[in-house]
Amino acid sequence: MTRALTVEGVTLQFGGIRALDDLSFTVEPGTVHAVIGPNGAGKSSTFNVISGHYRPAAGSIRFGDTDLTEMAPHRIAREGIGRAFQNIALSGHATVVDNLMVARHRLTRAGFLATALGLPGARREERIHRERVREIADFVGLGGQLNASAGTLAYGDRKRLEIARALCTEPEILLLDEPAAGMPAFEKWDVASLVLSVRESLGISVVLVEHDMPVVMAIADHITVLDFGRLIAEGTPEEVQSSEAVIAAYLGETAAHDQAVTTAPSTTPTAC
Amino acid sequence: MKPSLRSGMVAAALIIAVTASSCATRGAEAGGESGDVKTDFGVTADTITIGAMSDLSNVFAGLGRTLVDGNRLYFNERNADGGICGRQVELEVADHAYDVQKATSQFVDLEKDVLGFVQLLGSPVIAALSPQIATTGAITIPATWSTDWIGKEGLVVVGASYPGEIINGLDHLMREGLIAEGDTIGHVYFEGDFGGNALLGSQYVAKEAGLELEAIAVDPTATDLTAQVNQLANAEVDAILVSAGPRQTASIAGVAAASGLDVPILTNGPGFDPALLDTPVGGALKDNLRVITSYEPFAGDSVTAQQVAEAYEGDDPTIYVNYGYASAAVMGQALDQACENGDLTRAGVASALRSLDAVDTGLMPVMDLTDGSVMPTNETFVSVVDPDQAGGLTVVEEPFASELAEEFAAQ
Amino acid sequence: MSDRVARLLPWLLVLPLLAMPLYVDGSWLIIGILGMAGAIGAIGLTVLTGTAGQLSLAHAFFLAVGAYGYAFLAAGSEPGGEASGLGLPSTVAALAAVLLAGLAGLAFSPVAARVKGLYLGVASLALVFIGEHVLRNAAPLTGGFNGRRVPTLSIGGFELTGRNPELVVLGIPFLERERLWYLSVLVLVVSIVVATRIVRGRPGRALRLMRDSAAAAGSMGVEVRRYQASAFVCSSMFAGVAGVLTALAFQYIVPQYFTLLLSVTFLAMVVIGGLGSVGGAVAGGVFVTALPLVLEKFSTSLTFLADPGTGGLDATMLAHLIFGASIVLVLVVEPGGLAALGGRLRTLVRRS
Amino acid sequence: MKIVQLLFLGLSLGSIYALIALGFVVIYKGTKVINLAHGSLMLLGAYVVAVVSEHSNFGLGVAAGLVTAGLGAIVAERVVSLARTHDHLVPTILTIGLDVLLAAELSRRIGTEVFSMGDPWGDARVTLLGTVLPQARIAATIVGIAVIAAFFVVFRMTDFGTRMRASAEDAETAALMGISQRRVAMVSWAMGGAMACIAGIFLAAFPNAGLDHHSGIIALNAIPAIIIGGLDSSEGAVLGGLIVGITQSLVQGYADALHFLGGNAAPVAPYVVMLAVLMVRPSGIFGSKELARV
Repeated sequence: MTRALTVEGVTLQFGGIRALDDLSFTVEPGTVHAVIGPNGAGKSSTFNVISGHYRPAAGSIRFGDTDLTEMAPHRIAREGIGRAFQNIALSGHATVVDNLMVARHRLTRAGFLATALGLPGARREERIHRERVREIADFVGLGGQLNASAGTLAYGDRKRLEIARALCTEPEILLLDEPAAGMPAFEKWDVASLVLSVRESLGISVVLVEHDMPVVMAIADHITVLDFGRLIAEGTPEEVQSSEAVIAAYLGETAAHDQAVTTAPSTTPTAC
Repeated sequence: MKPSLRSGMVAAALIIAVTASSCATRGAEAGGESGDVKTDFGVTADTITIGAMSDLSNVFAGLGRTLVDGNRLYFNERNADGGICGRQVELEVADHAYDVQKATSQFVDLEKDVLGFVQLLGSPVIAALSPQIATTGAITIPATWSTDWIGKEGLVVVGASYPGEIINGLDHLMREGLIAEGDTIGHVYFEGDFGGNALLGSQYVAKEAGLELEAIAVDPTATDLTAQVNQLANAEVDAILVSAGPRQTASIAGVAAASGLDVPILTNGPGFDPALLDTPVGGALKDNLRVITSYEPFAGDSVTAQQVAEAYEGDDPTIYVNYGYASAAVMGQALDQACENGDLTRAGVASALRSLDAVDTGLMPVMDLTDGSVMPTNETFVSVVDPDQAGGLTVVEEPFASELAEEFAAQ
Repeated sequence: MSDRVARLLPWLLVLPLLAMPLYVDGSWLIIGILGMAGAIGAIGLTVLTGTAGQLSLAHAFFLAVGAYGYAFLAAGSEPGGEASGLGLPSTVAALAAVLLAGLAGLAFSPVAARVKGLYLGVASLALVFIGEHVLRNAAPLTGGFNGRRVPTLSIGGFELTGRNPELVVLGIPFLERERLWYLSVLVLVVSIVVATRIVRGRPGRALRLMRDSAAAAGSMGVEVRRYQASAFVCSSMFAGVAGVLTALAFQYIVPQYFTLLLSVTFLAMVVIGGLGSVGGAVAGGVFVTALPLVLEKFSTSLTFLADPGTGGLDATMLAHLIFGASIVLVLVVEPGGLAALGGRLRTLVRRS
Repeated sequence: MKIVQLLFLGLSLGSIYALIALGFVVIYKGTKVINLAHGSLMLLGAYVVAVVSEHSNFGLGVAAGLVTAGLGAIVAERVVSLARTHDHLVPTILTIGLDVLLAAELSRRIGTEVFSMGDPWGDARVTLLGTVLPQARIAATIVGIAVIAAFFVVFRMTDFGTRMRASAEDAETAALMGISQRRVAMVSWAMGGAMACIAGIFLAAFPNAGLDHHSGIIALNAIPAIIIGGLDSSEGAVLGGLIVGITQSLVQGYADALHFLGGNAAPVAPYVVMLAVLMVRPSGIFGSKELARV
């Protein structure tokens, strides 16, 4: 893993409101990099900018030497940036294996015609990738539910499926948006160890947005703290924990939250 | 559950086995002799079956219903008198609801059971079925007066053409002194085989008699023709021709009267519906509308018209009762002739029909059917609206053919 | 049930279809042919509206492109014909007409890619109205209001939709409808196989995710706009096939057939069949197409039906009522449509 | 002067389309459904007006028609709400089924008759700047403006309007705030149905020949109007209706000059305008963009 993800001077605007303000940070290869901050701090917006769903008003995002700033989401995916969504965005009626196979999209080629004709290439490709998908499902612990439909899975399993799907794109770097949100404690730590093994056994860098501080502090190598779209601190967990700005921001979270609600943009721009 | 090649082959083997061991259940084609005449389709020793494909439940339901009534009246009368060729005539009516797909499927079913069709309503249906009619050779009387359909095998258009009606109507207005050379006439028409065809008539008269023509196409869904009437008023027309539906005629008459555009309005048969006489435009229709047809209005003065009116039992008669009766009479006389020739096959009926040079139905001008490439007559009635009359029309000029109409037809 | 039997099942369904012309006459065959054409069109729409989630009311337009495209490309410019033609070999013309329908879908894709949801449904409505207008006015190509004749389809002198050269099988003359029947069965089977593969394969998975979450699809590497366009092209090609078959069945095509009503009928087919299901689309297509035709056929023997035009419940009315009620019932009671009912039935059978 | 005439005509026709379009939009705002049974509801209302006013008087007829169309719409809404789904396409498709059912029954009842509305305007007319306008059409414009104005007053200023706007913007939050989704849905459909009835009366009145079983399809003319204006915008519906009316009138009036469009292009022209608008604004002129939540 050789490439670093660099966010440099990114500003994102909705109407008159700045969701991100001159934000810069770098995700070093092979690390778990957490982005934290109070509600409305701009964490998800950061992800949306990186994965190409929002276009920044200023600044750039680079992955190694590749400039991602103007790229469409599918091109960014092809660059090796995988993403798991916070509000689970699976095909509910489709099976687990189909939900994972769709993530092989960028790695496969069979188009409408080849699929329709059942060309040997298309069949072979399907077989090979099904095998790999099974491995990844085993890796996240969904190996036994391959043919269940995604909508019928337990909440925790759906979260896992989100992660597995992002992994199935064979990313160099994985964006995880609140993977542990809404989980009971024991499941949270399962997810935490899953994240660590993603880094360790697969060698994939992870960018993590997470609310659960104990989890973040336990697994993150590096933390970026946002408030009102601005970077207020960064460093190792220890450094961040002792930062006064961070403490102020979190202590004031209730107040900040109210303010965020009143000033929150009433419209979100359309994706793409 | 994916079908594989191997299972496909097993299935194919099964198919061969099944089909080979089965005896197909389908019967042979009709044909042969029945009694003293040659027959093929729709004729048995005691019945002749005639088809009618109509619209009884969609846009032309009103027209279709009374047309079928007219067809029935004629055959009932003949049946009461002992039938045709010693056989009772049965009328098989199919309601295609102005739906081409339905008509196509019905035709296949009906065609093999009938000798011919006394009615085929709806221009898209006529168009869609015309090749099959030619193939089957079943004599078919389409409920249209468009010159588009003359010379097509199997189709027998009965009456004067739409353009012929328009030409005679204009001739009538000129003789009445209502329009003269140099005047402007407006023509509001549906595109297609009705209005578009009728337009040929007004264009012809405009050229030959030195009239200015303001032609406006309208859509069958357009029921508010204020804009069109304004356009005609701006053009200062001295007469309006309508080759469109009854709603369009009514709207034009109404708006024209309300705008003080007090000019005669002429329409072909399909442009008038007596159901409109009770609406606010009824008065305007009564004042200005003249209807040009080659068939006598319902309850007209002729003996046959009186008899038909008396025999009619349905509600709300229209002029199509008479046309239905008359077109059935044309079919009836062709059958009589075919019987006399000893050949009640489709081909026999077709050649018998084409040998009739003076068909008198009692409700239409005497028609010569011997030349399939021209209309059988150029003569038309002129009628005006009469709310007190059943069917709403009364004749003001008995059948005549103007010189222009004869010249147009000769082209 | 053993695996082999299970694999044989779909083929067993084809079996009676193949034997049909030996037992029933032309009027049933034409209902079947139209039903199969409807089924093929419905397959196309279910890929678009069910799988990709793009509502389209333009299906009638794409059928028209297929039907008129074939008639135009295959017809010779013989004098006295209603409209001109290119005189291509009829098989080439049929394939080209399907491609033409696909191209028409492609031409609409800039709109399809920009406009979403109900807006797209209504925007596609415009194609039907504009298309009908063109069909009526481009008389040299389309024959205008009166429509145009459809040339027979033949391979090497053997008419697949005509009666030459003569062919008699087991004492039954194989005429236009018998031949077209087999052609339709073949095309239907191919369509089902092709559509099933697409829906289950890589394109289908991408389309489904696009429907459920366009953002997620993008992040999985799916080019959303291109796939939206592809779905339209794919769907209109099925519609083109259905159009060619319909034209061959009618032998003569008129603009008044390819209207909004036809588009709505197709939508009803896929809804009744169960959105997104190929099998459901086939069932829905046959049901909706054949219902009025079969009812009409039996109208004289169904004694509770009134004679048409008398104001009572006649066959046309009954067909309308069943048609309307099925849409409502399916969506209220079983949104999965006939496909879901079939699924339940299978489960029941398996359990017992 | 021709252009003035055409504009007048277009406006007077457009005001009826605006009423139909507003009905569509009210229902859409209340329940996110495009009511494709609107044409049949319109026919239902106008049919009752015609039948009742024949036996009593026009006022009573209108009252009966409004009530019937409103109740019919509520029944339709109840049926639509039975489909438990989050997919907006499903209820919209469901209304097609309702339309088929209602249209079948109405056309059986109406048969081949043509009803007159028994309205007080008859075929009277007014001349305005050289343009002849039927009184019924003037009345249509005035009633249209009045209904639309009343609607905006209700929508902007009353408690109910606030509730309705709230649930149109965010149904879940509105529900949390104690706004009865069901009542909002029923009232919006009833209002939509009543507006359709009013439009139906004027569409059957002079200069149209009367009401027949096919009159309902005129509601289709309002469909490009709601898309041009934006599905969820009342102002858009009114503007869209006027645009459609004027477009039709102008294309009809200048048919000679526009001959290259082919014969009789007026009914198609609004759809072309609609496509053009959509290419620039995919949610119509005033329509709010669909939110993309990531």
